[in-house]
Amino acid sequence: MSDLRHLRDDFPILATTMRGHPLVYLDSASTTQKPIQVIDAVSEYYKTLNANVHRGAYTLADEATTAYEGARRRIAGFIKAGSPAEVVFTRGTTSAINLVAYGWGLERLGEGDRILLTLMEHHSNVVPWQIIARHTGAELVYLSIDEDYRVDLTDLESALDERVKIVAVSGMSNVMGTIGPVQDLAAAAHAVGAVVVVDGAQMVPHLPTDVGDVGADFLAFGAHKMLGPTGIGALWGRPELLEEMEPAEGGGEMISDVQLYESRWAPVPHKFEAGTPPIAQAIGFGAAVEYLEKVGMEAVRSHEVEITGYALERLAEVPDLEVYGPRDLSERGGAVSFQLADIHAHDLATVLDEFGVAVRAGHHCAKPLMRHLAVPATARASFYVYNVEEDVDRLVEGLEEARRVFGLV
Amino acid sequence: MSDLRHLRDDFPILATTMRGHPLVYLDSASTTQKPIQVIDAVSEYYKTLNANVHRGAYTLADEATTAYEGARRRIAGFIKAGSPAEVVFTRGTTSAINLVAYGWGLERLGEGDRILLTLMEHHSNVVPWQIIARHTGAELVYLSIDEDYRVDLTDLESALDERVKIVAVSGMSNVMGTIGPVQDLAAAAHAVGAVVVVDGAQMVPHLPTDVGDVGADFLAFGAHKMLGPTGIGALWGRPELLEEMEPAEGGGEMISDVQLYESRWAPVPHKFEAGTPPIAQAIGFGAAVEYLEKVGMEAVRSHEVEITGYALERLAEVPDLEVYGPRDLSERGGAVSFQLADIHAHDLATVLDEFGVAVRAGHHCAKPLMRHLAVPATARASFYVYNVEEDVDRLVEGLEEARRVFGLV
Amino acid sequence: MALDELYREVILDHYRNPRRKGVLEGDHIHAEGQNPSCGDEFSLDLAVEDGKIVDAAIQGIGCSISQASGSMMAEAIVGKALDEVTDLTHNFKLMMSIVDGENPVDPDRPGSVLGDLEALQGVRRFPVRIKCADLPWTTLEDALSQVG
Amino acid sequence: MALDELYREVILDHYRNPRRKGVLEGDHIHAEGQNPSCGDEFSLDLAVEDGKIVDAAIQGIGCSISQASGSMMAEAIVGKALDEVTDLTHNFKLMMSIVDGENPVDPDRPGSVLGDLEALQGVRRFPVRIKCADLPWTTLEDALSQVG
Ligand SMILES: Cc1ncc(COP(=O)(O)O)c(C=O)c1O
Ligand SMILES: Cc1ncc(COP(=O)(O)O)c(C=O)c1O
Repeated sequence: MSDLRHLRDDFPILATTMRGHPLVYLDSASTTQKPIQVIDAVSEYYKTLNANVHRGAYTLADEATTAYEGARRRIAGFIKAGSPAEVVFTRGTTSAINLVAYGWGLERLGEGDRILLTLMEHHSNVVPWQIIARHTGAELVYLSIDEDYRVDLTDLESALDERVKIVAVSGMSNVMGTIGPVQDLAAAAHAVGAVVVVDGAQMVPHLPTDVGDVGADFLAFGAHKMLGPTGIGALWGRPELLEEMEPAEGGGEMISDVQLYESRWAPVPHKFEAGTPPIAQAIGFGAAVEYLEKVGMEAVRSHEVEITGYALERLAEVPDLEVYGPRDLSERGGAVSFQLADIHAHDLATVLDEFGVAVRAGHHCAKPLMRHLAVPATARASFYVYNVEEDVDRLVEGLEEARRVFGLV
Repeated sequence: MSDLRHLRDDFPILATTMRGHPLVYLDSASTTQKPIQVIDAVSEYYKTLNANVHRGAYTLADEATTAYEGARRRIAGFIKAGSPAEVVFTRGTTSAINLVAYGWGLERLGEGDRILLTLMEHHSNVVPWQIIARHTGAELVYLSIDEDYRVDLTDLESALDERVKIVAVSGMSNVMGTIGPVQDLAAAAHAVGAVVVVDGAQMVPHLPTDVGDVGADFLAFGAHKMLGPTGIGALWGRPELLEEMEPAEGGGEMISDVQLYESRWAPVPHKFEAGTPPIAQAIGFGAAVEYLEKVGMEAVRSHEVEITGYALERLAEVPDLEVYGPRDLSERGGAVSFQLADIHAHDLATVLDEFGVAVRAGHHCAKPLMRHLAVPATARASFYVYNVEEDVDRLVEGLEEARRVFGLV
Repeated sequence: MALDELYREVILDHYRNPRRKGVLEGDHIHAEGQNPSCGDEFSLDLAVEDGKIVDAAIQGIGCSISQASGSMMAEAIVGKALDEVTDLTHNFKLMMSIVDGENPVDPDRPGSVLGDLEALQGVRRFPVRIKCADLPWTTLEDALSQVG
Repeated sequence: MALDELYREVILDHYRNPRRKGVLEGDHIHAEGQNPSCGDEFSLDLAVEDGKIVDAAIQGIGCSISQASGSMMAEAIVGKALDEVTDLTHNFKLMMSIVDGENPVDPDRPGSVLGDLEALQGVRRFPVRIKCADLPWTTLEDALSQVG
């Protein structure tokens, strides 16, 4: 196991207990815990630097602006964007996807146009497109999931023709861990002139990301799933598309002039950032990215491969347990969904809770996928840099106990 | 002067310096400073309670949800809303106004319809309506500002007829301090069946607010101008209108069911809160409101009347200085805009900066108003609970120095 | 331990073998409930005659607590007068909200005793799960509100 | 003190009495610049003949630094060859970015000395204001990029 164990000391919450047991946090796909470096960056901002950005003619406001724009630069560097101006701050992944949906889709789609999705999308990469489809008359089309829990590309040729204007796909499933076929889809989409939107909510935190390699046109991701604060995320976009794209929200800071009946927008990225931005959160996001850079995204990835491999091994020992997701570690991240006999996921989560083990249970905001898998709910354990093998051991002990409580042993 | 001086100890930033002088922060209309109680509430959340809300089947997630919904309840109580469900969390005031513009306006307006605004609106209460007007074919109409810097209601009868579907007005001008004629407008608007949206960005932090008395249908406000974190605000709405209103963003958490081609929304207020909400920020917002409740909004208001009165008095002593805003303290809050001889506001701000005094200079995101006042920019001092008379004295000393530097003495 | 108190045998039995599962033919009231945060679903058909519940049928997807609660509820309400059912609902919800209290039956509304339903008392130590136990009852309230 | 270094007499004079204020008639290049965060505006007309700036006119709204910088720039560039103006711009921006350096003129691009413009050196101690001084020069660069 690559040795990230020492990182645990940076996370104050890992020293707390849940229902009397040391917290074993296995819900990082939902939100990650925060290192003290991030928590302090936010507090320090409020204690020493707080002022509104882009507005002030005094030193404090200038320093706040420098810190805010510095965070943007760091995040741009983290995903190897060409320039900080390619990174728009949003409220989170969901907001970032909605921004593309409204700013790009609402203006350009019409009757007869299509939006291509996959069955493994999170609701945040489904519902915005449904809304835009309703407003514009465009149609949604889905790629299915194959037996090995991967996006099924056999129908791609028939599904992806000139009618498709937008392809929206997840870089990594939050339910099955499956890594999305982003590069293949991007190449095929570009061949028919479609624009590719990648939901990077799970991908960016877990895989080294270079937007040049990804091949997408837009990439949405959020801070709170990568050690950062809630309330902040980002949309990366190709500069020429961002130039063309309309802002979704109007307000202060995003204009270069406001007349009574019309306005001119500020340059990219500011035209997309109406109102006072989430300043402290952007700075916290920058601190999170700095933390991840210090750990190294290669190390993050290999730690995750190892602990996921260990988890799959240990779970295979539990009788009557079915895992939904690829077996091949190179095709997946650390979100592991499972079902134990006839025990409902919630009941399983309650038993585990009683042992201090936090797993998620439910539809994971992926109802289309759950219907496809024909399960109403799954339990899900998911990992991040601070998880260790003992966490998996505790999980397995809890599962054994569940089997006892439910009379399966 | 009502004695709030002791509060200063709660604000760590007030102990810092700017350009070598103790910080005199006179830019609270832009953003306020944060008491340690708010800063710590956010940190403590990340250190002990951090989990995603509304999703978890484990204790930590349940506690996070309780804290998040508890903040909603507190904020609802602060504005005397009928129920917490009337309060929707947004990214800030701007987002809240955009939510109404898209969720209510985009669906209901069409050719021939009108939106009535005033010339004192902040860009955040202008640009969203311009965007909706462009999408729907509706028209914008403005009420002017009279010689006493108040909204001019003489034209109201001709401006407000059945064609007007939305009246959007600021509860308090961020430039002139003017309290908006919200109740009068609400009564008149309701008589013709229009819906009233109040931009409460400045009102809610500075005036005791009871949504029942305000008489509006929607009230937008944000945390960062009332001691709270950046990245969070709220939209209050009449329950029956929130029921009818469409969500603007789609995503996780705001649905009750997602099918492939359509979805059903969750009940109010959750249908408006797509994606992981700004959880830590909501909790910080709750702590800010708790702080203000302890001080008491009546005390906040009378402190502000006193310090604004003192400032207007002292500024009247400065030769060649013109103030833009009502003289009558009962008609205004604590944002004081001014121009000193031919010294540009930025130059003034730079001189003041050199004395540690932070004032804003520019168009204050109110270009229509600036054009009406026929000034390209003003300098603005604005006050909040932590300001004391000495802050005003420092400001006036700085202005004297500006007169010297610019050869006016 | 608390888990064994929660997952008593009678609950697992109702979960695995829900009573009155299905739909009603003929005249009946229908209501559906959902816990959006966890996805549990419950639907209820009620036949009411002369102020009395004469038949009931349930369907649902969800955890053992919500489904067992529904199954036990269906058993308990058939044959009861509507006001008795209202009291039963009241007492059930009271039981769910009292964590350390002794007697879950409101002395002012003694109309119904909980009987088997008291097996769900263990849920009270698991605040996260109370809404699961409540789901069928909220659905029942919705159905009853439709009665003339 | 630093403020007196910033607001030197020559700067206030250019602010209050901007040179070459107005617009050009006849053939000319036009460019406009803006600092969105503070609202300063600057517009520039240039008449270019045979690789030389033969006339210039400016208009603007804004602070003393941006307007004085524009006025001094207009004075400095008229009569200069385009490549001299490019060097001048380079050296001006260099001066604005060097906080403690001695010599703001790039020895490799000696084409122009700053002369009067060195009065703007005081701006360097006020980082917030550097973009004000730069605005006319950025507008100039935009104008020059339009030259065939
Ligand atoms: C009157 C008024 N309305 C709206 C806003 C916009 O608020 P925010 O930038 O926090 O969204 C502000 C603050 O800048 C304001 O003063
Ligand atoms: C794959 C995926 N997409 C989108 C989201 C939405 O992210 P957020 O809720 O932070 O907006 C999530 C997280 O819940 C996710 O896992």
